[in-house]
Amino acid sequence: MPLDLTLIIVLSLPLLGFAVNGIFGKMLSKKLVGSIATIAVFTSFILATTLFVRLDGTQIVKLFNIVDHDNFKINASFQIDALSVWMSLIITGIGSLIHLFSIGYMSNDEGYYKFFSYLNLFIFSMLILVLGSNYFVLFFGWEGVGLCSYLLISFHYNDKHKGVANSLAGRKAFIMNRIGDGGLLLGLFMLLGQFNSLEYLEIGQSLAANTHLGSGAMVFIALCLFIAATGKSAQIPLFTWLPDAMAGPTPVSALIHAATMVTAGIYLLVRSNFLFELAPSIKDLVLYIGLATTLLSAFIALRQNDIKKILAYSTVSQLGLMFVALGFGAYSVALFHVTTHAFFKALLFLGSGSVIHGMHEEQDIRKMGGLAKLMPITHFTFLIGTMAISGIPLFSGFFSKDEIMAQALHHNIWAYSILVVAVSLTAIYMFRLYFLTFHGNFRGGENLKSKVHESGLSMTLPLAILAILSVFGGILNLPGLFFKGSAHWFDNYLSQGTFGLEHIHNVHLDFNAAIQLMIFASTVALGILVWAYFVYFKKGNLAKSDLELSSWEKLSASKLYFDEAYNYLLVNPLIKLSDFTGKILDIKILRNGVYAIADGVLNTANLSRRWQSGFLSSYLFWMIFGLILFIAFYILKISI
Amino acid sequence: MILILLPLIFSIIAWIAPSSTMRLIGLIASACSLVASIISVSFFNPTEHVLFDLGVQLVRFSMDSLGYIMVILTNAVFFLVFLSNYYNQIIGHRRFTALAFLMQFGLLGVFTVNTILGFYLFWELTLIPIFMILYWFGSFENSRVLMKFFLYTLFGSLAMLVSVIGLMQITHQQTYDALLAADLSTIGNAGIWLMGGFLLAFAVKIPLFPFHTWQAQTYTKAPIAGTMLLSAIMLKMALFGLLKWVLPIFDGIATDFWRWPIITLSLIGIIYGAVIAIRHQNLKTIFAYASLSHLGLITAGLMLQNSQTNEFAVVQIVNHSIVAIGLFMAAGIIEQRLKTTNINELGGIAKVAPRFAFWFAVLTFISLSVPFTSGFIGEFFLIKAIFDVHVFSGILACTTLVLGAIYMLRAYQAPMFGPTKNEKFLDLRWSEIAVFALLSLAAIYFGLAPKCITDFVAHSLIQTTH
Amino acid sequence: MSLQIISIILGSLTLASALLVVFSKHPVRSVIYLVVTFFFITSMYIMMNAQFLAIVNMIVYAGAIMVLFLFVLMLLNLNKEAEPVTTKGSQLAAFIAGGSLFLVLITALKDTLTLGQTYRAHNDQIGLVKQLGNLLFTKYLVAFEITSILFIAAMVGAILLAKREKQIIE
Amino acid sequence: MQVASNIGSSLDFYLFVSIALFAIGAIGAMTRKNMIVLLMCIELMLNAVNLMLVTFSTFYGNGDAQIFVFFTMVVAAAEATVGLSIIIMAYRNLKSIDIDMYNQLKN
Repeated sequence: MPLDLTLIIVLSLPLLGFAVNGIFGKMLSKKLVGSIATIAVFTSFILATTLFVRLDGTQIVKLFNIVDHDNFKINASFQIDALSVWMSLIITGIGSLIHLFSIGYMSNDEGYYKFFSYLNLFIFSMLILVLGSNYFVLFFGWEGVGLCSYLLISFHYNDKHKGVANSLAGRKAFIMNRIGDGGLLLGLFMLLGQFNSLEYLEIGQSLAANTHLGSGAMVFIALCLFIAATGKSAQIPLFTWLPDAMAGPTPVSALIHAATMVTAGIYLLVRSNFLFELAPSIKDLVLYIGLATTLLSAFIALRQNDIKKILAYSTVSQLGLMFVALGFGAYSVALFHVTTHAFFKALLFLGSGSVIHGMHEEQDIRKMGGLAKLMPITHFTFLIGTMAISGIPLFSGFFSKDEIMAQALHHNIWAYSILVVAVSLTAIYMFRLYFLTFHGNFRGGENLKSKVHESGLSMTLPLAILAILSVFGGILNLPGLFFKGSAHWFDNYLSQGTFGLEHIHNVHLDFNAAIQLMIFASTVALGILVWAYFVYFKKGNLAKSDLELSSWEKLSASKLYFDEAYNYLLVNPLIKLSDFTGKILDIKILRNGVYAIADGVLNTANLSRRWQSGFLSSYLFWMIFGLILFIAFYILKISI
Repeated sequence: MILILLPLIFSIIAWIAPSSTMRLIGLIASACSLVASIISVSFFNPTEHVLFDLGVQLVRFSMDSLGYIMVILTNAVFFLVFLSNYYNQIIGHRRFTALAFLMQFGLLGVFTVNTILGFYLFWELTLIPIFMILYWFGSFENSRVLMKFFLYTLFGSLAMLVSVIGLMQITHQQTYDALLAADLSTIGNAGIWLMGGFLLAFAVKIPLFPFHTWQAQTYTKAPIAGTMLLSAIMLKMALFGLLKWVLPIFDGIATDFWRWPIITLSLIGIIYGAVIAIRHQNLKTIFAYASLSHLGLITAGLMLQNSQTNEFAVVQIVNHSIVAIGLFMAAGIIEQRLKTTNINELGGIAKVAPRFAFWFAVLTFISLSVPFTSGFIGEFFLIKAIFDVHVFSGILACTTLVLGAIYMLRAYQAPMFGPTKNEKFLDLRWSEIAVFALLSLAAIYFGLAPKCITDFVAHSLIQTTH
Repeated sequence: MSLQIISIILGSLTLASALLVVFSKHPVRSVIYLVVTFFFITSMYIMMNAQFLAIVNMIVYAGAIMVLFLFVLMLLNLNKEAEPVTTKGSQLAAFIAGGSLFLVLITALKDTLTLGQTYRAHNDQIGLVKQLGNLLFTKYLVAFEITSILFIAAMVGAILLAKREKQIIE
Repeated sequence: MQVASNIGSSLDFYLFVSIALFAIGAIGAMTRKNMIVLLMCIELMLNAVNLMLVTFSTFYGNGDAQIFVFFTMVVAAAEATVGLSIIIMAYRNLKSIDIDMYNQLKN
């Protein structure tokens, strides 16, 4: 099969699934709907694998021309290179697992077919995003995933208790994403203005050929792209939508808000590496924002009690970590963490989904406990996920985090120390979550306990696969000290096959430093594991109710008051402004101003009507008065 | 030529025909004009410039590709209005059908006439039917709002009449081509004033920021078919006039003088409309202000006088018609079934009417101009054009993305989601689904292949911009 | 010189009787004073040797029109009815207006007035019947004939107005 | 002061008298409420104008103005006839000739 045909099929299969499920889904049985959706994505995955195997440099597939401007052409064209193929592997691979999981998870839902068609649409948009060969196509996907995210977050808009909250969460996500989109749009305008092209390759090549292009413009472009990335990838200041986005069904959280869509920001920055290399100040900004995000969100996660909220903040924190790597210019490292993070975060979310499913929609970890015995497979896979994200040695998260730490240590010791704190916090809240959920006594009441059950095969199978990936994902990019020859496979793969990354080489620490770093990291992670074991397992230290929290805990539980601050600083002024313009400016001043003109005419008319009193003598008087005026005017005219 | 006269004939037929057949007559007649225009466009070469000389000196017609786009748009809008209101009371009235066709005749005249005085005549001709429609079928409690609309537009038109006369006096020309060729640079500041007269008329019609106060109230009180006609096609006359007549003719001192004031007003309107829409309670009012916001962008783009930008402005004009019909139709469906469009009194419709919820959502996203829809292409290149000229203005224009998302999602979610307040809600009828589907298809088609519009109008636009 | 004194006396008498017309309370007296005023005006015409106009004025105004006025007054039997008094304010306004009208007219004609003190008449035969008759029946013949139509119209109008009012009332 | 032998007085005197007559007539028209008196005041003003015309005609030596005065008198006669008959009719309608009672023009 030729390359372009393969690509088109990869793209169109999810779209086909969307169309079939969307139009005929209502008539088909649930099993069939789920299978169609899953098979569509899975076939895409297989074909993407063939693309991966046959990958040979960068190839462009042009479909059709969208806009034919005097100065530039914008094509619907797609780019096959290491980066895009790798991303599409993650998307379709994880995507098909999550589809499989959803068959079981959503089995009781009314909008079953709608859910699957939205999921397929999402996969399609995400593929457009990563496969596009220019920023315009990327923007199509970019907004498309935002749209799907909105649809899926507010999926349960009819829920009796949380319907309104769900739809509001969706709206918040969409609006915050839109702010980022606005940034991306501005960046695109600037790019078009500077290069008369939006193709990655053309921009990159003209930059390489012509390095003295205005650096101010580069800074502006990079800043705009970064704003877009903060919106999509939930970084400070636009991160508050992601925890709220957990209102969507759990597979959605796993697919969109952990594994794929939120990494679009990372993808954008990696893709635009050549731009960021020319704007060092923005790179520093990326670093600082990443550091702040990873630390603050890890802190917030410490005292959250909703199982999905904890994972959401953890996602934000991990994304921050990736941005730190980007800030150091270590693009492949960031992408490596994207990959492992996709594995273990999808696993954790699906695990939490399994828990929630088993617990009959209960998400508060204060009401769980002792689930290890009731849900053994879920428990085991969740444990693996926890160990992976906490950086327990030899799990995938360990390697990817270690790479980032190594970058930090090399560049900036302060950044490194902050990262150590953030990573330690990650381990703490993850083990807190794990122990509170799966160990100790069941706290949800006997009634619920009897109903708790292990999930079916369609749900546990993806868990198992993801667990295996989480354990062994690190092999992709083993550091030099294990296998001399095949070390840094992923680094090499990516930097050889992606434009702009050829010249950027990640720093690799020397043997001693690397091993010291690893030992330190392992010690910290294991130490926290042991500490958490004692605190939460042995002592049975439970999550406190909201009233008993100490001051820092309160700060963490209330999410550092970000939402309140935004409400106070942005939302309320906007509402006030809207009220002001709507009620005062528009009605009082403008509308009444128009009325005032009309009234003025009316009043003048009334006044002059009164003048026409009907009394002849007054008419006569005015007549003579006018006569006098006329003659006086005549006199003046003569005499002047 | 027959194309232009068709609606007039239908209008007369509608006066005579028995009222029981009125629905069908309206639908079939409007479909006829649409089909006729599509057939004739397939024989049309976009580079051509056909002239119809009737021997009457003051009124002469011509057809170019821009005119064709507008003619098809007009016919399509009327067809969709008739189709979407097929089950409404209003369509059954002889007066409505006849007046609507009369208005269509006026609109077609505006879009095809080749003399400046004819332009004014047809411009005014459209005002009378819509006024009568609003007067007979609207729910204006006091006539003040309606009078405001009427006087406002009439006042603007008078300013235009003064300018038309002035222009004819100064140049001694009245056909489009002769006016284009006429050298207005010699008259200096008089050109600025003449253009100001036109701009005032257009600013009222579009409407631009301080002249918009008739809009929201009129839209809210008008019958839904009237609102559709007003926003989907009547406002386009002003944009068309700007694009085809005023800007090319006054190109030079006058356009340089007015460019930034008008763009500033448009930008204010963009943000102003969006900000007001965020908090308004009435669905129709929200859409009216949204329309203010959208049209501001088109106006600003047109004022840049760049032929490429103009192409996308035409795309956006088409898109705005799609959005306006769709959204006001959704509001109309709610109003017709529940007798209210106040979003505080609505809720949970999605549960009762899933099909309506779906199509309304599609239209909402089209109006949010997400990619794959025509709105995206139009907005993208219009904002880009503004951005290229003035970075800060471009950034301001970009805020519509965010503000638009805020008010549109609110307008969609409040009635559709949440606790069900209205249990009885008849889901969509076939005619309504057909309209929604046609609109969505058109939006997506133009979103993926805007070339079919841009290339088609390119020739006549190159002619209009030097 | 004596003529001048006579004319000054006549002029003052004209003005005095005119003031009496305006200020006498009784309408009948007003009419009488008006007749007197017309007499004086006629005498001034004679002073200026405008004989034809003097005669016509005498016959038409002092004779016909004034008799008409008197008849109407008698017909309506208004001679005893007290006329309503106008307010002081409007009277004051009227006087101011009249006074300023006077002043303004004086100002307007001031050049003529100063010049007129030494101005002499070219031809004092102009107002004779023969002269005017010539003019009237040659140059202004058509206009003269048309006045007859005017009179017929006035007559018809007067009769109609005075006769048909009964149908108009109800 | 030299004065024309048979004219009596100088131009300025006659003009002064006619202007004064006109002003008096105007004052009367404004102050009096009786319609008949009003009509008489108007006659007074007409005569003032006539006087002025005759004056100028005599001093200028042109007979046309006197013809004009003649026509004015004709019209004044017609006007008086019609005006008085209107007054009669109005009196029959309202039983009053007070000018302020006739304010129907207002509406």
